Parts: sequence; structure tokens; C-alpha cells
Amino acid sequence: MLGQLFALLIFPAGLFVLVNGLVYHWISRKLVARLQNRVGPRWFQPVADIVKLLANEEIIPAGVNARLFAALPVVALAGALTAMLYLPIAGLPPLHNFPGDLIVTVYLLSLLTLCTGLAGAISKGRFSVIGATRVLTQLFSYEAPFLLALLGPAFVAGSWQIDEIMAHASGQWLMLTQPIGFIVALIGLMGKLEITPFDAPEAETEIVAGALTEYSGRGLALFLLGREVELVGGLTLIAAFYLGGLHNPLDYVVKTLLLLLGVAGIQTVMARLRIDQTVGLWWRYGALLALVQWLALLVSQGVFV
Amino acid sequence: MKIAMMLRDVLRSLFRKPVTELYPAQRQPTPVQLRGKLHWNPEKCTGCCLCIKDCPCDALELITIDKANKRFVMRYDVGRCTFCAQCVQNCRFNCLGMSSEDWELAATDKAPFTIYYGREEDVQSILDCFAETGDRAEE
Amino acid sequence: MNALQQAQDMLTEWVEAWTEPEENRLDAQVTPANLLSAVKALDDHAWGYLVAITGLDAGVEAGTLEVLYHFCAGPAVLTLRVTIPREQAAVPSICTLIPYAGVFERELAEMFGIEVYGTPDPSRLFLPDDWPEGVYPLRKDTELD
Amino acid sequence: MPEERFSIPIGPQHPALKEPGHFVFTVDGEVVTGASVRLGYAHRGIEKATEGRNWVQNLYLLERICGICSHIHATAYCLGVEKLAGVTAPPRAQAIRVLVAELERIHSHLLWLGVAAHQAGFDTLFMYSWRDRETVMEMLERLTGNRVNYSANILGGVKFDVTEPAMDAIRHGLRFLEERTSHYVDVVREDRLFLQRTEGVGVMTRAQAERLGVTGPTARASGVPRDLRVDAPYAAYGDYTPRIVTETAGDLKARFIVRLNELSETYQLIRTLLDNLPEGELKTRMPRRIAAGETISRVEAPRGELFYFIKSEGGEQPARIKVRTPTLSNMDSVVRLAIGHQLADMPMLLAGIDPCFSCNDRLTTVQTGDETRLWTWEALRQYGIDYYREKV
Repeated sequence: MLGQLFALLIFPAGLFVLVNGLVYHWISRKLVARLQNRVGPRWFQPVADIVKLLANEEIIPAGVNARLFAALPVVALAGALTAMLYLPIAGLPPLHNFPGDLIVTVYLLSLLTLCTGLAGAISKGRFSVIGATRVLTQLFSYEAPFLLALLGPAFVAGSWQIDEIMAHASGQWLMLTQPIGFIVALIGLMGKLEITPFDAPEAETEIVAGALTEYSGRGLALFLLGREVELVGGLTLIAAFYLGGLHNPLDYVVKTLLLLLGVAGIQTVMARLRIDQTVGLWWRYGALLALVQWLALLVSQGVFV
Repeated sequence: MKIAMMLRDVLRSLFRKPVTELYPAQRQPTPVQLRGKLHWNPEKCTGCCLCIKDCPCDALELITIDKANKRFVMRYDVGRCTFCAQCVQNCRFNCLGMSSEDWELAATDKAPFTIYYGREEDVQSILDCFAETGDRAEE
Repeated sequence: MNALQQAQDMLTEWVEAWTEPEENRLDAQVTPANLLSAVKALDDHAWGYLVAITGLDAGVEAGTLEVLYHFCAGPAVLTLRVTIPREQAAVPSICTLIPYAGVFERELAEMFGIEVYGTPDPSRLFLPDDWPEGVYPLRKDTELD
Repeated sequence: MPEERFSIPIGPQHPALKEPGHFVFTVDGEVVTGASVRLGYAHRGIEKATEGRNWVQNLYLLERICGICSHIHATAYCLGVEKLAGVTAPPRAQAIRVLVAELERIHSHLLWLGVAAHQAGFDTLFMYSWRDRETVMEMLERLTGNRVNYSANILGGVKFDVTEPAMDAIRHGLRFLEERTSHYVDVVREDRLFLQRTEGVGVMTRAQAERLGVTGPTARASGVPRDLRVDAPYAAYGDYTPRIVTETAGDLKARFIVRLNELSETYQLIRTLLDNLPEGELKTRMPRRIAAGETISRVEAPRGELFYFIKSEGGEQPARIKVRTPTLSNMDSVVRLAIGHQLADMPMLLAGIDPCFSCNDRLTTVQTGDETRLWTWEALRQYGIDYYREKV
């Protein structure tokens, strides 16, 4: 019982992932800054932001279902944290597993996006509603290719259980044998995290902060934490599948940071896509590429089996 | 079709020092032309008040103690000054100048913004006079 | 033939008096009734473009306001001057001929209290919403502090 | 039942507009179906205020109409007043005016490039163009003593001379800027992802541009070859003539290209100017009272044609100064072009004309005879204090 509480609140879910998320968030900001020839924030900036938000007054807009408004960020963060229980956080084997936990994890990770969309939709602000529409539109565009890209390694391993897939992927870097899947997965993660060029849902120059415009204080802090947790989860998942598995903490740090650098690099050289362009890109190219990868896998498997 | 054309800049920056100036920890040297705080030299002033006439923001005031002996005190309001240097241009006796060193003029209260220039004893007599009358009116 | 002479030829019918205040400039005195015809003549010949509408207040004693329509073609500036009484300050809108004159007319109306009849959007452009009616900041007798 | 419309306000406080203007866009889904504009949030009553100040004081007031193109406002005013007074500034002073004006154009266009890129969510281009803009800011600081509001002009001349070391510093800086600018031209011309946001967006044909009265680079991007530096040379532009840069596409991409190519022209012009700077005095005497008369002064600001109408009645103060800034004549085009575009394109479209709200809003002071309808500053402040005291 105590052990489970520890696992839930401290390690691997809970506190550890939160700290991990904040640190990675800082690293990504710092990387982007350096790539743009700037200094970037100091190490405590993300922590300071969260602490400040937690201390801030929380404003609930008039005419909004207050309970739902307050519950959504909690659900979002809880969903993201729950997903961590099935992931090889810090290179250690996942705490829990069962056949098919990959699908559950991926959908737990999507809970945050759904909650963000819902939060925007109930907020009644004009920017929030437009933001919510965009969040959900984007969700439906990247989710299928992203899932297909993650199922590639699962297909090769013949299992839908994260640790088994990872065990199969160890020793061989699937990003070399399934490059398309890797790229689609990485870019899908950027869509999930609403990183440029997929930041139309929170495009500050158009709709202020998108779906979360009306959020302040704790609610906003929880959403932001949820996104940082998701960053960790997403990087872990891709590193475990495509970069030859995660075997120890060092392995974990090196591989996830490499991915983070890749994300920061892609982020800096791109302009924001309009939401219609995002959808077009994912369905026209993303989904197609993921299917091509699948076809290639089917053929190669067919040959080898 | 080309994409990611800023990639070269981006990669180069990764191995280069950021250009951000870490003010106030590091200060860049200022050019000599910089128009900072105004300085007034009472020795040559004739009290013609041309500087005051054209000041666009009423930042200057010349208090006459003894016109015949050319004893003046200049009250300068840094908070109002726009640092345009028109007064420096107007002065035919080169009494006015703007410092290129003294430019970090922010303060947390209003007191440092009022500056009295002049011979020490003149400034003192003016301040005493204000202390007596309890206001900052002229004369 | 230079641009100002061309303009002079186009407008002879509508203009009461001509003056040449400076090099490359021509001022034409026009009555409010003839304004639209004069602008139409310029527009029909595609002479230059409207660059600004200036309001002028001659003061309370003179009792008149002036509206200046500046048209430019290269270095040449043609100004149509319309004089109107302060009490019944009104000019016709030229938006039907020059659509973008709307913003200039809105500015003129709120700053000088000149009614521009027929302008598509007579709402305020610059002045605050709670600015009182009947106070026109750029008239000479409006004292502001 | 009336048709329900969903309207998105942009401004007066909105991250898309770093300056206060208020646009209301009516949208159907993501597509804009209507637009309107309300200005005046930055009114300072400058036109009225000029009537209560003397000719010299007005120079600094008008210079502060805009922080970015301050020098060109002052130049337009000086040229106008000098014309009224029958005085001509010496050739070297005129050349220095042109030099500062062109450096200001570089600064303004690079600033615009950054802002426009930021509107498109391309922050890397934003950061780099602003980094490079520092080069020209430093040149200006070295030359004039300030990064903005250079205060280079006085009536009848300029305040400072250009020294040899300063010239070398400018030449050196220009080499760097030239290389960077040609790189940016490549980026805005060819980067596929960025083109998705600019190509074919906000298209304004030449006929439309003339019909909507747009000016400056916005007009030149639609193929209207209008540039006062060439059409009606002022100051020293008669001796140093730039080439008019035009594009025909009239979309956002063309506006990027026109502004960047104008930069290359400007570098060229500055070089020629530095190599052929006339010798001589920096200023002439100006009378304190300016002869009665009216004059018009037109100059090419970075954003387009800037128009000054100055009227003197022979006193120490002007009778009327009318300023028509380029943004005002470009503003109408945004409202008209907006319809049919995506909401996401609005910030870009707005940035496309390089709007300057402080230039626009300069006309009113807040104080009227009707006290009951206005909050005085004191009352407002007290209200704020009371409000927060109650909250705590």
C-alpha cells in the first residue's frame, strides 16, 4: 500500500515526473534560446512560473460551471501522471503492465488535450472557444498518424505491451529500420504538445492563449504541469521504441535529451501553420506516410516470417 | 522547394556565445554623443534664458539672485527632461552640456529628479530661502 | 504640359479662383456644391490621388471654416479649398468617388464638427466614446488643458 | 431571427497588437466575414498642442509622434518651416538628414520584418532580424547619441557632424547587414513553410491599391511605383536618388520582398552618400518668427508618404499643423482586404501594412467642460486604490 502510494506520488509518477518535466521544459526553452542566439531563462524560471501561478488569484469566469472548470485541470494532470505508471521512466522498467497497455497509455496522454479542449469550450470566452475548436481539430488530425507510428514497433515486436515492445526494440535502433514511423511519431508528439509549427491552438498573436485564455492561478498551473509531464512521457515512449530502448537512468537522460534537441531544432526553423494547413498536412502526408511505413513493415514481415 | 532555411543560422548559434547583453551585470561603453544628464556651468551664464524659452518640456528654470553680478541658480528637472539638447544648441556661451557618462537616472522617489546647479553658496541660499517659505516658488 | 496645368484645364468649370502659393502647388477655391463635380473631374481623368483632408479654422470673428482636399500627382499638389460657415458647417462626402476618404472624413467631422453628409460610417474614429457631443478639439475656440 | 454572428475583437489590448487599436472581426468558423476599426487609444492631442508651443518646441513634440520614424517627422516639419521662413539648410546638413533618415528606414524595416515574422509564429526569424537590427541601432546611437528619438534636426540644420571613424563604423556595419538582408530575402522568397503563410495572402492588385489609397511599401508591393524620394525629391535626395523597388504580386510575400529589397537600395544609397558627403556648415540662422503663409511638406517615411500641412500667421507659434501619417491611409485597406481570409491571417494582414498606431493617434487631449461624464485622473486613481483595499 505504502509502496503504491510512493509510486503514485513520488516515483516514478508524481513528484519525480513533475520535477523531470520542469527541468526538461527549462532545457527546451534554453535550447530554443541558444538556437536563436539568445541567453534564455535561468534554471529556476519554470519552477518560478508555476509557483507564481499557484500563488495567484484564481478567477472563475461568470456563467461557467465552476466545478467542471476546476475539475478539468485536475483530470488532465491526473491522466498524464497515470500514464507514467506504464512507461519506463528514468530507464527503469514500468511499474505496471498488462497486454495492451500501449493503447491505454496513448489515450491517457490524450486526456490532457481533451480536457484542454473541453476547458476552452466551457469557458465561454471568444478566444477560448476558437482555441477549443482548434485544439480538437488538431487532435483529430495528428492522433491517428501518431498512433499508427507507435504501432509500428508494436507490430514488429508482436505485442501491445510497452515493456515487451521495448525489450524487442533493445539492441536495434528502430529509427533506422522504420525512419518514417520515427519522424511521424516525433512530429506527432510536437502536435500533441502544441509546439511550433503546430501551435495554432494557442497562437498568441491571434487568439491570446487559446483554450486556456480564461484560466488563471492553480488551474493554469495544473494544465501547464500536465503538459510538462506529457513532454516527459512522450519523449520516453519514443526513445523506448525507436532509440533502442531505455536500460538505465543515464541511457534515459541521453536519449530523451537527444530527442528534445531534435524537437527544439525543428521548432526553431518553422513558422506556425494555420489550422487548415495543419489538418491538411497530417491527413495528406502524415497519415499517408504512416500507412506507407505500415505497408513496408507488412511486406518485410511477410518476407521474413 | 526549400524548407528550414534558417537551419544554418540556428546550428551556428548552438556553438556561439549568445548576443544578449547582460545589462546591468555587464555594461557596454557609451558613445561620446550620448545625451545623458544635463550639466550647467554658472561661470559664463549671462541669464539670457534662451535655453528656457525653447525647452519643449519646461525642465529648466533659472532663478536670479543678483542679475548685475550674474548670480544665478539653475533648477533642472530630470524627470521632465527629454534629452533633446535644444538648450545646449541655444546657449551661446557654452554653459550647458550633456553627459555621456551620467545616464542611469532612474530613482525610486522624486527627490533626486530636482537638481540645483550653481555656485555652492548661491544654491545654499536658494535652498534656505525655500526652506523658510516652505514652497518651491520663484525667488 | 505639366500636371497642374492639366488639372487647371479639367477644373475650370468648377473653380471660382486659383492661386499659386508655392512652386508645384495650386490652390483652387471651390464651393461646397461644386466639390463633388470637381473631385469627379479629377477622378475621371485619373489625376493624382487624394493624400489628405485638412480642416482649418479661421477663428470665431471670421466665422468660417475651411476644408482642404489635397491631391497629389508626383511633386504637384492641388488643393481644393472649400469655405463653409461655422454655424452650418457641412460638406458633401466624396466617398462615392474615393472610397478611402472615409477615414479622413471621420477625422474631419469629429475634430472640427463639420458634418460630412453621405459618408458611409459617421462613427467616431479617434475621440473617446465618452467625449461630449459638441466639443470639437481642433476649433480655435475650444480650449483644452 | 437575425443571423447570429461571432465577432472576435483584436485590441485594444491583445498580444497580436503591441500597440492599441481596436479591430472587430466577424467570423464564420475560421473565415472572416466582416471587419471594422476604431482608433484613438493613444491620442495625445499633438495637433492641438502644436498651436500652443513655439516653432522650436514643436520640433520635439512632432518628433515624438512616433518612436520608430521619429526622424522623418522632424525632417518633414523642419523642411516645411524652413520653406515658410525662406531659409535653406546647408547641403551637408541636408545630406546628414538623408543619412539619418535612411538609417532609420533600415531600423524600421528590420523591426517590421521581426514583427511580421512573429505574427506568423516564426520566432526564429523574429529573433535574428532584431539581433541584426541592433547593428543599425548602434550606428544611430554612435552618430546621434540616441537609439530612438535621435533629435538630429534643428530648424535650419542638424545638430552633429559625421566624423571619419563614424563613417567607417557605418560602412562596416552595412557590410554585415547587406549579407544578412540577402539571406532574409532568400528565406522569405523560398522557405516553403513560411511561404504557406504569405504567398497569395492579402492580395491587392494594382488597381485595388490605387483605389484604396495605400502608400509606401504596401503600394509598391502591388506595383504602384510611387516613392517621394524619387517623385518629389526633398532634402538631399535630388543628389542621391534611390531606385524604386516594386513587386507585382501584391500579396504578403511581395510586401516582404519589397521591404527587404528596399533595404539593399538603402545600403547602396548610404554608401554613395558617405563617399560624397558635401563639406560645409551644419546650420543656418532661423528667425524666431516665421513669415505668414501655408506650406505643404511631403516626405517618404519608412511606411509611406508622410504629409505635413503647416500654416503660420507670422507669430512665434504655428496657426495649424496637420499631419497625415501613412498608416491612416493604409488602414482602410486592412478592413477591406480582411473579408474572406482566415482568422489566422489577420495579424499577418495587419502587420503587412506596418501599422503605427502612435503615428495615427495624435489628436486629442482628455479634458472637457463636461466633468460629470469624465473620470478625472485623481478620481480614477482613488477608485483603483479603494478597489484593491476592499479586495484585500
